[in-house]
Amino acid sequence: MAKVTMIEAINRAHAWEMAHDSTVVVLGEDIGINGGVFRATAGLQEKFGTERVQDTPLAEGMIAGMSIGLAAQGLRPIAEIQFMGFIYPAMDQIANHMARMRHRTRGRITLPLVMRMPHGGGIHAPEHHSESLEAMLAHHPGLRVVCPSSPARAYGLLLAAIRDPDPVMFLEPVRLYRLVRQEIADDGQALPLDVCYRLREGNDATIVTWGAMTFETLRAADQLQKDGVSCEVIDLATLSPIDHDTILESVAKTGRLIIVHEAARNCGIGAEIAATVAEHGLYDLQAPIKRVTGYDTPMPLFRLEYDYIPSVARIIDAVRDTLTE
Amino acid sequence: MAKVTMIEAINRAHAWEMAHDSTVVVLGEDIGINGGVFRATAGLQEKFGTERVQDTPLAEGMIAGMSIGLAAQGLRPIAEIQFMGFIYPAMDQIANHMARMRHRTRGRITLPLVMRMPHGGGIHAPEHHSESLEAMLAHHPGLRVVCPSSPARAYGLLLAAIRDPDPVMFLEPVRLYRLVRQEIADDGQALPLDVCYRLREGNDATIVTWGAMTFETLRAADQLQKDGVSCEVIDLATLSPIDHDTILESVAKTGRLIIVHEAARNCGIGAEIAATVAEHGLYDLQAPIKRVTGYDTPMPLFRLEYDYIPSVARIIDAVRDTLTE
Amino acid sequence: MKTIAEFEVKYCQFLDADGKAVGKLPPFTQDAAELVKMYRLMTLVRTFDTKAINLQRTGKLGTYASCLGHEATHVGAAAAMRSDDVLVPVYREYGAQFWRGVTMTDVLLYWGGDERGNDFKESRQDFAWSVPIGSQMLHAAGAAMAMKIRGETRCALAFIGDGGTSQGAFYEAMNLAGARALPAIFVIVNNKWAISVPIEDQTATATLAQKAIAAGIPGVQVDGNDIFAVRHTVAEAIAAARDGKGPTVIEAVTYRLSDHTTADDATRYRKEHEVKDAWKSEPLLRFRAYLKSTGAWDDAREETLKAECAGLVDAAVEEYLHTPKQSTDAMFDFLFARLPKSTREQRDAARRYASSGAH
Amino acid sequence: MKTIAEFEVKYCQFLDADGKAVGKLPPFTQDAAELVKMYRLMTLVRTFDTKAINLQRTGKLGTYASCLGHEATHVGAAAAMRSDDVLVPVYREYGAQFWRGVTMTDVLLYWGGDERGNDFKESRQDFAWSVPIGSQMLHAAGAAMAMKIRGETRCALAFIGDGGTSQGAFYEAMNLAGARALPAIFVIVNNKWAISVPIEDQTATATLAQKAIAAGIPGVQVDGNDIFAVRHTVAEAIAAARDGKGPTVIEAVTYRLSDHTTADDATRYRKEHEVKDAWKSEPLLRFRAYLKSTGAWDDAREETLKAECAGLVDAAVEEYLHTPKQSTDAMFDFLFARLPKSTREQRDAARRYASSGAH
Ligand SMILES: Cc1ncc(C[n+]2csc(CCOP(=O)(O)OP(=O)(O)O)c2C)c(N)n1
Ligand SMILES: Cc1ncc(C[n+]2csc(CCOP(=O)(O)OP(=O)(O)O)c2C)c(N)n1
Ligand SMILES: [Mg+2]
Ligand SMILES: [Mg+2]
Repeated sequence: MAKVTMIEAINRAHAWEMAHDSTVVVLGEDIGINGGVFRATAGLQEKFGTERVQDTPLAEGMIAGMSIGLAAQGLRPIAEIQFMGFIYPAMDQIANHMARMRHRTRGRITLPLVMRMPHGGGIHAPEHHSESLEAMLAHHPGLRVVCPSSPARAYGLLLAAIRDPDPVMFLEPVRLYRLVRQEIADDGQALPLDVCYRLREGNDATIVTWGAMTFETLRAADQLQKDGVSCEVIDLATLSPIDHDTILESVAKTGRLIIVHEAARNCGIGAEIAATVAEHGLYDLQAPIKRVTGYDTPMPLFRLEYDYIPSVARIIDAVRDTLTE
Repeated sequence: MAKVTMIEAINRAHAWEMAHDSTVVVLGEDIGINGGVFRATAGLQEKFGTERVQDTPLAEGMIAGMSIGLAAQGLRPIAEIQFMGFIYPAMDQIANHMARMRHRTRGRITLPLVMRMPHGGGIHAPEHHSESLEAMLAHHPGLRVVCPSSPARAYGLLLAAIRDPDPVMFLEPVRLYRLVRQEIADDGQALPLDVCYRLREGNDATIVTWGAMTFETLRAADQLQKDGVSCEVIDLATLSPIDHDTILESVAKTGRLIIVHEAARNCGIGAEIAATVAEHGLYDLQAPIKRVTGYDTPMPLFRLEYDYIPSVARIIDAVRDTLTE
Repeated sequence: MKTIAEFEVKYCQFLDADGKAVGKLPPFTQDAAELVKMYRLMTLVRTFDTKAINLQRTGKLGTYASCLGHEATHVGAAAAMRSDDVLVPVYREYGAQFWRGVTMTDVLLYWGGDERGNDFKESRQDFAWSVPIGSQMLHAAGAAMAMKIRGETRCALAFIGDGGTSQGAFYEAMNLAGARALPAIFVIVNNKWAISVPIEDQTATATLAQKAIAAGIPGVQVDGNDIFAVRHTVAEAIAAARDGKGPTVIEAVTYRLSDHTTADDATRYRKEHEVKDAWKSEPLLRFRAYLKSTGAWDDAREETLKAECAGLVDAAVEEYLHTPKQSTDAMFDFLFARLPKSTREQRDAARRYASSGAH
Repeated sequence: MKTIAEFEVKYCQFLDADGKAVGKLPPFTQDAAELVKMYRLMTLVRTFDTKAINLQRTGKLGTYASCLGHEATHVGAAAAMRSDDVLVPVYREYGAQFWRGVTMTDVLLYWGGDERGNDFKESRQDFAWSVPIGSQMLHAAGAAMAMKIRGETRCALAFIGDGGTSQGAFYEAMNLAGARALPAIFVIVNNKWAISVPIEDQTATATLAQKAIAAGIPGVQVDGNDIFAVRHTVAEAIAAARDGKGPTVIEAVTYRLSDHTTADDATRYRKEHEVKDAWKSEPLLRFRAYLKSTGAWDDAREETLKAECAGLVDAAVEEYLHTPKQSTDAMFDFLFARLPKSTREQRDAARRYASSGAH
C-alpha cells in the first residue's frame, strides 16, 4: 500500500475507474498533457488516449453542457472546473438541466456524471481562486454535493461519485491536496455517499465541519481535549443531501452544536444544519448553536485570507462559549 | 390617489424615477415597445425614448455585464431578467463582479443598479418560469435582495432600490402582480430597505415570510385567529441582509417561530433565519422552529405546482404543531 | 493591408413561393410517396397547432408555443435524419418531433403542465424541450462528441431560434463542434422575431449563417419555407457529419405567423401588413401547389386528409384530457435513482397535503 | 447555390522582425519623441516583469502573470487611446495600464494579495483586472453603451486572450456592440496559448479576427509584435468608434514567451524550439532596431534607460514591500456604501481574531 496525498488519491481513483469502465471519459481545461493545474489528471491522457481524456476549449458552460450531452448518450464524464470560482458560467447547465434531467423526463434521460473542482482558499492563490460555493449547489435539488477531507475519503468518495447514476459535484479542498499522506489500497473500493464520517468521538460538544476546515477543527478539538473538553467531530462529507440523523444523534449525546465552514455564513450549509437541529433536536440542545464561518464578505485577496478562514482560536472560543452557557 | 396593482406600482416607480433622475436607464428583453412580458415597463419607451429604454439582444449574462459597464460609467440601470429561472447565465457577472466591485476596488468603482425579475410560481406558467432562487443570491455577500408583497411596498422599495448606491436584486412575486389593488400616492416616496415589515401583530407565534407566500400566510393567520390563536406575521421584505432584530424581538414575545417560503428548503433563507434564532434567541423558544417550504425538488410543472407551494393547510398545521409542543 | 482570409455564405432554394421549381430538384423529390408523407405531416402539424391554441383559449391547456409557419423547416430537417440520430429541440419543433415518433399527446401533456410529456415512447434518445434559450446547443455538441468518441456514424441535430443566436452558449457549441469536428448540425430557425424583438435589433449581421464563420465551420442559408431546400441542405450536412467532416450551421429563413406563445399579443409590436405578406410565402401553400402540379395531390385528397388529421388530433386531445394528474409522489420519484432519506420524508409529508393548495 | 454574402479579413504589419519597414509608415511614426516614449515604457515593462517573477520566486509576491512578449500589443493599444477613454484589462496588460498611469506598486499589491492594488490613482474610470475569463468584454460594451447614450465621443477598449474567445461572453459582447454600433474596441491578444491549450485546439478558425463576422463588425489581424501596426490599427478603430461607426475587433498575433503564470511550468506542454523561434520576432528587438536605424536611439541611451528602469522598479518594489497589511476591517469597509448591521457585527468580531489564522 502506497502513502499518497489527496491529489494522488484523486488521480488514482480516475485511473482505476477508467481502466475498469470504458465509458468513463475525462474533460476540462488543461487536464490533458498538462495533467490539470493541480495535477489531478496527470498521466491519464498518456494512458487512456486523447479521446477519453480531452482538453476542452476555455468555457465552463460549454464543459457542463457537453457533459450533459455525453452522459445522456451513455458515457460517464468526469469534468474538471479549474477553480470553483469559475463554476458560474456553468450554473445554467447545472441548475436548469443537470439537476433535473432525470426528474423532468421521468427517468428517460439520466446523467451519470461528475463535476470536480478545487474548493476553498488558504494557498495564497489569486483573486477568484479560493471560493467556497457549496451552498449554492446544495440549494439545487437533484445534485449530490460531496467534499472529502482525507486522501482515503477522496479516493473512495470519488469512485462512488463516478459510479453514481446521478450528477455529483465533487469539491476538492485545495489546502488538503498535498497536506498529508495516507495509505490507500487502490483497490477500487468506493465509500458510501450520503453519510457523515465521525472523525473523533466526544461527549461535551458536537462539531460538524467538512473539507479543509476539518484541519482547524481537529486541532481545536485536540487543544480542548487538553483542558478536558471532549468534542465529537463530524465530517459532513456529502454536503447535500445531508445525513441529518448522524448529527442529531450526536447532538442528543453532547447537547451542544458548533458548525464550522469556510464559506460565507448567510444561507450557508451551516444554516441548514442549525435549522434542522432547531426543528428536530431542539430539546437536546443545552446551549445556543454556534456557527464559525467565513464572514459575509467575498473571500479577501490572500494577505487577509487567514483572517477570513475560521481559525483554531475562533473554533475554541465558540466551543467554550457553548459550554459556559 | 389611484388604486393600482403591483405591476402598475412597479411601472409608476420606474416612471417617477426616470422623470426625476436622467441617469436612470431601463434595459432587458422585450421591455421596450412590448412593455415587458408582464407589462412592468409599459409606456416607458414611448415616454423616455429608445436610448433610455432599450430592448437588448437575448442574453442574460450580457444584460448583467452591460449593466455593470453602464453603472461603472455613472448611469443607473434597471435591468429586467424575464423570469428568475433565466438568471443563471448572469450569475458569473452577478457573483464575480457586481457583488464585489466596490469591495475589490476599495470604493473606486461602484455599481448603483437594479436587477428586477419575476419570482415564484402559481400562475400556471411553463417550465423554468416559476423559480424561487433568492437564497442563491442571498448567499453572495455584496448584494441586496429585496422582495415586495404589496403594491405600496413594491413602489416604495423599488424606488429605494434604484436610489441605493449598490446592486439590488429586486424579486417580484408573479402571483401578486395583479392580485390586489392598493392606493399609492405616486409621490416618489421610497420605503426603507434592510428592515422587515410587520403585517400583523400577534402573541402566540411568529410567522416570517415574504413575497407571494404572505398571501397564504395571512389567510392561515386569519383562520387561526378564529380559533383564538394570534400570529404575528412578519414580511422579511429585504431578504439579504436580513433584519434579524425584528424577528428576534418578535420571537422573544411569542416564543414560537414558523418560517414560510416557496423556495426549496435546503439552504434556503428559512434556514438562515432559523439558525440565527437558534443562536441568538434559543432561550426564547418554547417549541421547535418549523419551516414550511417548497420541497427539495424542482418546482414541478404546473399541474402539481400548488402541491409544491406551501398551502394554508400546511402553515396552519405547522403553527398548531408548535403550539402543542 | 493584405487580405488573409475570405469567406462566403451560400443560399439554397428549390421551390419559389408559388411552388414552382427554381433549378434542378434534388433526387429525393422523385419519391412521390415520401413527399406526400412529408406533406401529410405538415398538414397534421398545422391542424394540431390550431387545436392546441384553441385548447389554451378555453382553459384546457397552459401557455402554448405555436409552430405556425415553421412546418417546412421542422419536418424537412427531421426527414433528413436517421431514427438513431439525436434530435435536440427548443420548444416549438413539433413537426420534427412527430416525424420521429413523439406523440401529440406528449406535446399536450408538456404544455398542460405534466412532466410525462417529456417521456417520449419513441426516439427515446432525443432531448426533451429546452426552455432556457441557447442551452440545448451544448447538449447536441456533447452528444455528438459521444458519437465521435465511440466511432459511430450517427449525428446530433439541434434547433435554435434567431433570438437564441445572441446567447453565448450558441457560439460555445459551434466553436466546440468546429474545433473537434463533431457530427453536429445546428439549424437556426430565423423566424424574424424573438418575442417582440426583430432580428435587426438582435444582431448587426446580414445573415445568421455567417455566425458559423466564427467557429471556422460552414454556414448556409436556406429558404425555410421550402421543404426541399431544408431537407436537401440538412441531408448534405448530415452526410458530411457522418463522413467525419464535422458540423454545419444552417439558417432556415422563415416567419413566425403566430404570436410568440398564447401568452403573447404580437399586435402590440408588429405591423399587420408584415404578417399578411408573410402568409404569401408560407410553406404548405407552395408545397401543395407543387404536389398538385406533379399530380401527386388534388383537392379530394386534401379534403380526406383534413378530416383524417382532425380525427387524429381529436383522439390525442381526448387522451390528453383523460390523463389523470400525477400523484404528489411524482414530485419526488425521479429526483434521484436512490432517493435520499430527507427527500423520502418530504414525499410522505406531501401525500398528506395532496391538493390542499389554491387552484 | 448562389452566394449571398462575402467577407474577408485583412492583415496589418509595418515592421518586420528585424525592424525594417514594410510599406509606408503611419504619420505618428514621424514623432520621434513619442516613439521613444513608447520604447522606454516597453523597456520598463520588461524590467518590471523580470523583477516581479523574481519576487514571486523568493516568496515576496503571490502568483504573477508575466507579460513577456506582449509589450508591443499592450503599449501600442494604450498609446492610441485618449486618457478619458476606458480601458478594460484582463490580467497581464501592464504595458497598457502603465501608459495610462497605473503604477507598478498597484500591480505588485494586486498580485501580492492586497485589494488596494485595484484602487488606481490615475485613469480611475478604468476597470480593474478581470480574472474570470471573458467576462470583462461585457463591461466594455456596457461602458461604451453609456458613452453612446450620453452622446460622448469616448470609447472603451477591452483586451481578451485567445483562450477567452471560447467563452460565450466574448461573442455576446461583440454581438451587442455590433447591434447597437457601440464605441467599443476589442483587442484579442493571440499569444498562441491558453495555459497548456494551443490555439489550434481552442478553435477551428484560421484567424481569430474572423470571429467578428459573427457580430457583423470589422475584424482585422495585426502583427502584435509590431507596435506600429498595433497602434495604427487601434487608432483607426477608435477614430471610427468616435465617429459613430461602431466597434472593431483586432486580433494581435504575438507569443507568450513566459510560463502562463509563475504557478505554471510550460516545459510540460510546449516545445523548446517553438519558444526559441518566437524570441526571434519579439517586439522590443525590432522596435529598438528600427529606432536605431532612424538615429533616435543608440547603445548609450539603452544603457542609461536600463539603469533608470531598474531604479524605478526598485523604488516600486520598496514601496510595495513596505505597505503594511490592511487591518481586518478591510474585509468589510467597502462591501456596501451603507454597511448592514449584521456585517458590522462580523467586522467587530473579526477584529478580535486579527491574525489568529494559520500562515
Ligand atoms: C435564457 C432565456 N431567456 C429568456 C427566455 C424567455 N424567452 C422565451 S422564448 C424567447 C424568445 C426566443 O426567440 P427565438 O430564439 O427567436 O425563438 P422563437 O421563439 O422565435 O422560435 C424568450 C426571450 C428564455 N426562455 N430563456
Ligand atoms: C472563467 C475562467 N475559467 C478558467 C480560468 C483559469 N484560467 C486562467 S488564465 C486561463 C487561460 C487564458 O488563456 P488566454 O485567454 O489565451 O489568455 P492568456 O493567459 O494567454 O493571456 C485559464 C484557463 C479563469 N481565470 N476564468
Ligand atoms: Mg425567433
Ligand atoms: Mg493566450
